[in-house]
Amino acid sequence: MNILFFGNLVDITQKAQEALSGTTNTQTLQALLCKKYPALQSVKYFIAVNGKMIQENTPLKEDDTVALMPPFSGG
Amino acid sequence: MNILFFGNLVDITQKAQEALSGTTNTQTLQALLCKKYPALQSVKYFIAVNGKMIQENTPLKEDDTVALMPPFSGG
Amino acid sequence: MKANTIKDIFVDGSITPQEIAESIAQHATKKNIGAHSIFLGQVRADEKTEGVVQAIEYTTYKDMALEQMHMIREALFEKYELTCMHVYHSLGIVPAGEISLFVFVSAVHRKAAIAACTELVEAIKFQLPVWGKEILVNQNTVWKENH
Amino acid sequence: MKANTIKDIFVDGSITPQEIAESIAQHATKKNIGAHSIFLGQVRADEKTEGVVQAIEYTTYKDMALEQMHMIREALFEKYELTCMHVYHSLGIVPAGEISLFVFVSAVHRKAAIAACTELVEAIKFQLPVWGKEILVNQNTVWKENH
Repeated sequence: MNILFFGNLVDITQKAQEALSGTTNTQTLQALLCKKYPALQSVKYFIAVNGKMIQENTPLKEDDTVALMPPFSGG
Repeated sequence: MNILFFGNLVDITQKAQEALSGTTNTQTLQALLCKKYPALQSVKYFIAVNGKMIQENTPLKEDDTVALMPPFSGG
Repeated sequence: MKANTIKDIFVDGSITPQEIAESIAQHATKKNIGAHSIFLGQVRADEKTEGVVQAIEYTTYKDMALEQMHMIREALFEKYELTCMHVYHSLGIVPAGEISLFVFVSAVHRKAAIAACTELVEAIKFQLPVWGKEILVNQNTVWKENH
Repeated sequence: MKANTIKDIFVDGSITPQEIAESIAQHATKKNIGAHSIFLGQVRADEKTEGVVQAIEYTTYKDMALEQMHMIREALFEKYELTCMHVYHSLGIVPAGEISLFVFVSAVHRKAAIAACTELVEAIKFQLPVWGKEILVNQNTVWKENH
């Protein structure tokens, strides 16, 4: 699946997107990302799957797009 | 004293201002104007003396300016 | 930036988009401003039973209006954290589709700018001695009422 | 005038007073409009402990932002009697003193225009996936926070 990083998360991951496979839900994806980028644990972010915000653990398919987004600060 | 008419009051008086003397308060002035322009009795207006809105009968001096103003409709 | 002198707010005829742009552009040097709240009143071609409105002719009791505006302005600067406030109101004829009122409030933060602008528009409508006479296409006239 | 298609709101760099004037001028033909409520966001040269802000760089998750904006727009047209609504948000670098957000709501009556514009600004600040990175004079950066 395609993972998108925004805002200050890019400072941590040093990339705007990344392809990952093998995770089947957002909880395991988060665990995987936290292992890869430990600093992610100390920042606040929301998750959107295919452009929709999610609040709870959500199943993922291989062609899903998952966005990690810090609090919005437009305007 | 100098009497100023605004808005639809001008349609009644056919003038924007008029010099009057001999009245010593706003109540007698109103009575005088209503006699001269009977249609004034059927319209709503506020009174300002020297640019200040008044609510009650107010004494008048010869050099005062009295404005008769219908409800405001700017903007 | 608080203005303590009585400023004129009246302009002859309609207010052009170009004048609004110039007013906005002048604020680029005020780099502590974060928010501008603007209100524009545009003359409507209302369809009345007496006919369609083609223009509004505005008159005022100018001395009193400017003094009243000064007090409104001072009270809003007192109540809100504002950077600046500009008001332009047309006198004379303004054709339908054109702008007769331009209210422009700027502040560091949006909440003060928006709240002050909203209050200012209400104050202008109900506290300024200004009158609008709607001129219909058939040349009849109807005195405007504010709601 | 309700727009049912997804419109782009993003522009490269700052929004000029001239563009705002052109947008206003285009409404002169809509003679049922009586009120325009406009909000402009201007980049502040904030003095932070880390240094003075000289610009903000905006990024977005565009697909999601435009879909979100579409829903916000539809909800406001549902709730208020509006004639039209335009939103322009900058992407990329906007220097201090320049405009990064232009929100423009028009209606027959002022109350609908003002209330919808106020709600719209809040929605843009808190519901659109857009991020601002403040670039300081010393080239350090600080991620912007909305309040």
